[in-house]
Amino acid sequence: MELLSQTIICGILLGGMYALIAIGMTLIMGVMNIVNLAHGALVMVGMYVTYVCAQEFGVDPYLGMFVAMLVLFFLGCLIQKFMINRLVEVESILPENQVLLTVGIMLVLTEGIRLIFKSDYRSVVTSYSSDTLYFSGMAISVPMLTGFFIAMLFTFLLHLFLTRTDLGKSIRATAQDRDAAVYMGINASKITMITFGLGAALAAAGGSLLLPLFYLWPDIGHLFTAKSFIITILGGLGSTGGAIVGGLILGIAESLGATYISMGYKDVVGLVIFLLVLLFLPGGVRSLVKRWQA
Amino acid sequence: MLKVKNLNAAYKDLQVLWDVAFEVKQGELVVLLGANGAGKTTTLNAISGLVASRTGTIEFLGQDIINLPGHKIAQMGITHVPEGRRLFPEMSVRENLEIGSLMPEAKAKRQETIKKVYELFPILAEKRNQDAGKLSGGQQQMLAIGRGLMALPKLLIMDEPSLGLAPVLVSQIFDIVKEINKQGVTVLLVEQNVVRTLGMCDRAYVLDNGRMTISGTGSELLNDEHIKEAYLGI
Amino acid sequence: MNKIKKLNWLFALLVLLAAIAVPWVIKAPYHLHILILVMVWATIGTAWNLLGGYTGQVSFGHAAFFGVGAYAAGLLNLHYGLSPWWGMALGPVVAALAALPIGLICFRLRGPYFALAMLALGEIFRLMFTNLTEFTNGAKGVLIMPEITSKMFFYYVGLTVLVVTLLVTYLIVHSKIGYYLVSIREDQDAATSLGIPTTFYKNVALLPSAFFTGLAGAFYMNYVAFIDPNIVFNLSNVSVMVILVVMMGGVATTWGPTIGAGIYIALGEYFRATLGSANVLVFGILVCLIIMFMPNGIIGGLETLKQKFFRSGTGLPGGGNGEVLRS
Amino acid sequence: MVKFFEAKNVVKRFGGLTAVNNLSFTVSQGEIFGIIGPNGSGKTTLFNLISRFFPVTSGEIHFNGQQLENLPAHKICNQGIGRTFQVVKPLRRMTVLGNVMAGAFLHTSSMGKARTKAEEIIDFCGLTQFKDSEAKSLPIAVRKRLEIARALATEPKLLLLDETCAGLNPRESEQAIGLIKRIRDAGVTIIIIEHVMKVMMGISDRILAINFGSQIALGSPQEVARHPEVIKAYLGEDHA
Amino acid sequence: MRRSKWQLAMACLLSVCLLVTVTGCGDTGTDAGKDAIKLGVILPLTGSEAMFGTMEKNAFEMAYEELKAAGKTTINGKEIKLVFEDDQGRQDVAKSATEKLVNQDKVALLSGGYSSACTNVIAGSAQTMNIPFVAVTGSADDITKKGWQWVFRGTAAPASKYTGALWDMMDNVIKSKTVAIIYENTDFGTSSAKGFRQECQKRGIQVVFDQHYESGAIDFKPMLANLKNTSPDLVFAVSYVMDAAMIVKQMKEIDFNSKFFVGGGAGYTMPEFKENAGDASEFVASTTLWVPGVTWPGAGDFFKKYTDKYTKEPDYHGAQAYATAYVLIDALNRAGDLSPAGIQKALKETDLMTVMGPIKFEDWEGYTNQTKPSTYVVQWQKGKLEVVWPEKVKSAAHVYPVPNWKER
Repeated sequence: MELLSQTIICGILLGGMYALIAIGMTLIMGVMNIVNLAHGALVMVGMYVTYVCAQEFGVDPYLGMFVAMLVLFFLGCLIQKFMINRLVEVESILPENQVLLTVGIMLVLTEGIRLIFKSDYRSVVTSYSSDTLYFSGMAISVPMLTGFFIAMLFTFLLHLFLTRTDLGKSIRATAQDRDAAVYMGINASKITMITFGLGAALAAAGGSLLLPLFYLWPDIGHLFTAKSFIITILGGLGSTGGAIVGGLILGIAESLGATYISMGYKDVVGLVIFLLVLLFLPGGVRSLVKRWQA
Repeated sequence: MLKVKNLNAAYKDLQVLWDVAFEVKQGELVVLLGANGAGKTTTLNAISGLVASRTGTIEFLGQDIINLPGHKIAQMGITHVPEGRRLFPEMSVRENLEIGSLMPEAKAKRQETIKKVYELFPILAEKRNQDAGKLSGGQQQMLAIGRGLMALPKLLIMDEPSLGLAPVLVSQIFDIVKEINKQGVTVLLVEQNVVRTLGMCDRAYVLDNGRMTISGTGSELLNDEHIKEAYLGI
Repeated sequence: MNKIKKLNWLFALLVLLAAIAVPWVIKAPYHLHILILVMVWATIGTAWNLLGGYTGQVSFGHAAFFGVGAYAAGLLNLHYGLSPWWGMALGPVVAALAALPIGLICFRLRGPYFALAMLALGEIFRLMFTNLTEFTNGAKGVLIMPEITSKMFFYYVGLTVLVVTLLVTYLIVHSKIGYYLVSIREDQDAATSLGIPTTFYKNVALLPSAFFTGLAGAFYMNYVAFIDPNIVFNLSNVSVMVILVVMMGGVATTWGPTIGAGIYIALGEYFRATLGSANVLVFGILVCLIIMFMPNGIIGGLETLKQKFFRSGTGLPGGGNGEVLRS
Repeated sequence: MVKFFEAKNVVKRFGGLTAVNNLSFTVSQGEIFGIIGPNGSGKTTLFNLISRFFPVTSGEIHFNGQQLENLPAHKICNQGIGRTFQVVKPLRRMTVLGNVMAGAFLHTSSMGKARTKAEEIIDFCGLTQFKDSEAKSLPIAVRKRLEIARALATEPKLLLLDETCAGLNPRESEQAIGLIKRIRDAGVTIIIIEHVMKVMMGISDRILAINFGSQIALGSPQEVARHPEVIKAYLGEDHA
Repeated sequence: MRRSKWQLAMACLLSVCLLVTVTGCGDTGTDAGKDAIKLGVILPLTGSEAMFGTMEKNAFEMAYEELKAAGKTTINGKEIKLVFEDDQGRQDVAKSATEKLVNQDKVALLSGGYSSACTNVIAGSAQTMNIPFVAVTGSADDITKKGWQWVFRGTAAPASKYTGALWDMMDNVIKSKTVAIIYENTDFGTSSAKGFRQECQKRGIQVVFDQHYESGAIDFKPMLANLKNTSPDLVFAVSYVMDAAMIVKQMKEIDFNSKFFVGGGAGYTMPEFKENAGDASEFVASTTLWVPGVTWPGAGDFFKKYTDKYTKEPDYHGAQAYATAYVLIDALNRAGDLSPAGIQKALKETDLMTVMGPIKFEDWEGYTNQTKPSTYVVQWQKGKLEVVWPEKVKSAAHVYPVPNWKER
């Protein structure tokens, strides 16, 4: 029983962190229909920014996170404006060349970082890195719990932003009908740029939250790209709530898989869920909610 | 107010409009008529900047807007109520209306305008928190018009507002269009319901195959045999 | 038209003769080695092109077929002590068999979702081959001692594999099936209205695609003599790389993948040898540039250029109303 | 006697919306059967039901003694029904010849035969000069003709034409009508959708007028054109 | 129009690149071939293993400079040159690099290889091309178990032999009855675990938990919680660098205590491990091939010099490369004949004391040209890595059993 509850607690906390990273992707994929294989690389770059803040200027990772978000926001805007956006004008046989462009971007980001920071493993050790709370036999890592709550807070703020502000509504409007948004006087290309930037910033935030308890090196991005895709498909495109539910499902499923099947099959569990959702529940958890409401 | 001259437009490599010219004056209700594929919707899209390649002049309030991007044109005061409504289906009725009023002046008067729209369409007030996608066809059309009005447009462009609606609703929609025009909004309307629209408009133009063929006042055209022929082939 | 066709065949024959003559001219084993790798990638690229380029079903999971083919050869040797050359017969068949259920699952999806599903399947294969240690030797991989070491021998085997792949795909593409595949890529609804069972024909494209990818995998195993799951089921080094090879050369062209593989391998090797630790970075930049400016590859790009040169004079016959309006 | 083509009480609902409401009609061999109706009245939906792009909600469709509504979409063509699309769907990166050959392969696997057949049909449709042009570079009128040619290559007994004349100028319209007549004379039955009644008047043997998915009139072109419901649907209530 | 110009430019660029490549690849190295003895070193200098590749390259260069100063790099007027090739951590690239070094650069002998996968491929190619290859790090058992006469491994032990000293210590001090094995599912991890498992069976020790994992996980707690329930006396873990830190940190978090926690080399001895795991690293033991504090001559000096020169602490990988460089150049100096066979013979006769201990290529227990490894058990004590076994070389006394987390 203790094992089960420990497993589930771990899954929930982990899922919360995954969710924040995936929300960036669900924004990008939902609004712009961009399958972004460079997402993990953006997370990685964000983590390096936070790392530099912490190592060079002694800024706590939870504060450095905001610097990383700002930097990544601009980086995201640039990538969207000068690279991905350009593809719209290019006539190609396969529309999937956009996906490949993000592979190229991923290569450039990863290798660029490697050139600067080498392949060394780096980590930010804080005074609270290994603090743990004990609760009826279960161990809860403090930075993980903090990360979880900040992730939830960010998600909530993002939700407010999307539903309460004009800019947020413009983003949603552009996602739902780009032309109609232009009819309303929305500068759709600017909105897509901002959205990509926002997605990148959130990715950076998610990465930064992991920094006190994880580590980083240039290739860490792959891990996050895979997780984000699974969560995004699981939760439904463009849905913040869906990303949280997706993150939690993935986190718990992975934890259960690791406990009761084997650590080696943990990722298989995630991928199989991903495939099943793609095949049998297009639209993800979100479509279930819609169906239930209707 | 709006003067279109020598307008040519194309989708990719397919030309749709050929030297289209017409004019809408302040406070008028002007109708564009024509069969399917005649280029009516393209004309409207060219005005609001959503057709990539267009040449000629489109003068709005004395300024040539042919090279402006779509959102700039909308910000100048041309609001387009597109064919097929094009609502934001997963946003609530209220949010759809709010999205209509992003420009500073419109935004300042947002609450006021919403109230007016609700007065015009009481059903929208009732369903304000429902997703737009869940409304019935008629309600959606009302919302689309309401959303257009939210921008406090100088020129309101409407593309087949009666499309797919039951006759009772069609009649209602036309009454509303008339009412809006009466309140001082200039309207450019594309419609299929020839008789009804000719009856209420100031002037009308007929498009055929991307070219302007006939123009005149509503009553002139109403009795023009060409119209009947164009539509019914009798 | 027939004259052009004959010229094409003549050209192909000349290329083949040149390829056969190469080892007698270039004796340096290193260069032959590079050429052998080029042929491996050209084969996978040509196979991928059948499904991705002609049929428009972009697979991000071809590593699955490559790996299965390679493992078929390796495991034959490991478990039964058979010569891994038997894998050249078994590997492609197993890969094609693996493709059957994969096709049934993934062709329910369209566009990027298909791509993502294939990506997931490729990864699942990698993880399964890593975890099923009893059967696959797990991460330890499979090591064989090649009986034949002559580069020239491998060169000719590789050449044969490539020529067969090119020939078969060429014949498929220039037949009824080819017309059907391209129809499916261009417009699935239109294809259906012409009586084309789209899912069936997607599978028809997938099977040879998997078959030849598996063949390349089996050949690779024989040549490199060592595989492990992280190598042959690798997402970025196999699945994505094959797409880049095809994109670089020319999507949906006969020679594109071969040219792409030539440039990709040669350039990668050149960068590696000359640019030091920045080599992958430069390569990444090049990938971005190609996709942004030559999305249909070198052949596609040249084609566009050719059209630009020749079109201005002739125009469309009887254009009439069809004049192209450009702003 | 078996009817050549018969739709019986066909209904199609999308969610709450009834797009096709209990339509029944028959078409006899050699006829040009027109379907008219205002925008959004359910004409194209009806075609999509016949060609099985959508499943019917209820009702039956019979063709040549075969019941269609449970066949997969690609089998419809095998039954001898060809169709064109309202928004043309050319195979853009194939030549005109390639497009038509893709259709011709339905009854042969030989490249030579398919090619000869395609060339014949291209000639028949007056597309010879465009034979080697890529479909994406064609003007709209040619694209529409190309769609017809492609459908003809499958040797249909029944051809469904969806707004073949929309967007064409009068000269092109006339050419298209000429082509349709020649196709009929070659022994192919045609069901044609048009929004513009003028086109229909000249060629149709009988016309079905629908609005809101329901039949409002069925009969000879003259009868239908004078039918008050039709005039109301097209021109508004009080016009007579 | 603009785009077509771009396309033209790209096409030109690419064709030029291709031309340069085709003609260029042939040129490298043919010019200086005569008056230099080339020593090809294949290491991952880019890609995910570049951290270690770079460290080994640095160590190679450092050793080379020292030897040069000692006048050992010129033989009969011919200078020995190091030629580095990047294998990107990919095994097909490793094969290309091998082909290039052997056939283009005409190297006299080969060295390098970080991952077991790449080492396997280089070894296989070297064997078929009859060029001596001295492996640096790759430690899969297979590499020297194939009877390949051209393949030598001096500085790395076969993975299953990493635990020699540990078993000695087990028999004398620890005497566990139950053990748990966790390992990452890589070649090295599986080989190590397999060796450990076999030794357990031999001694009748019960393996109560035996699981592998995919490296790069954020959360090991599910596995560790399971492990905790089996309460083993000893945990043997084979992990890559950062997984190691994650595992011990999370063990501390879930308050899992065993009498002894011992890592199977790799991650548990790295400076990064200490840095990331913080105080959770205290008392963690590991088997290893080398530590800076080891008593072999020059080991401490190497550590200091490297740290000064590259401002980063080397771990045993650096020492392996450093020692290998000495072995190679020693063999070249002794070889009467600089043909591959001559060098092979000289290597066979190697008997050299290095920072990694004595290197002697011997055939034993089915291994060919494999040095019998000296292994150690080390333990983190107050933030320092102390040698605790074998007794005669220990730098500090071992702490066993390890105190519970809560009692520290």
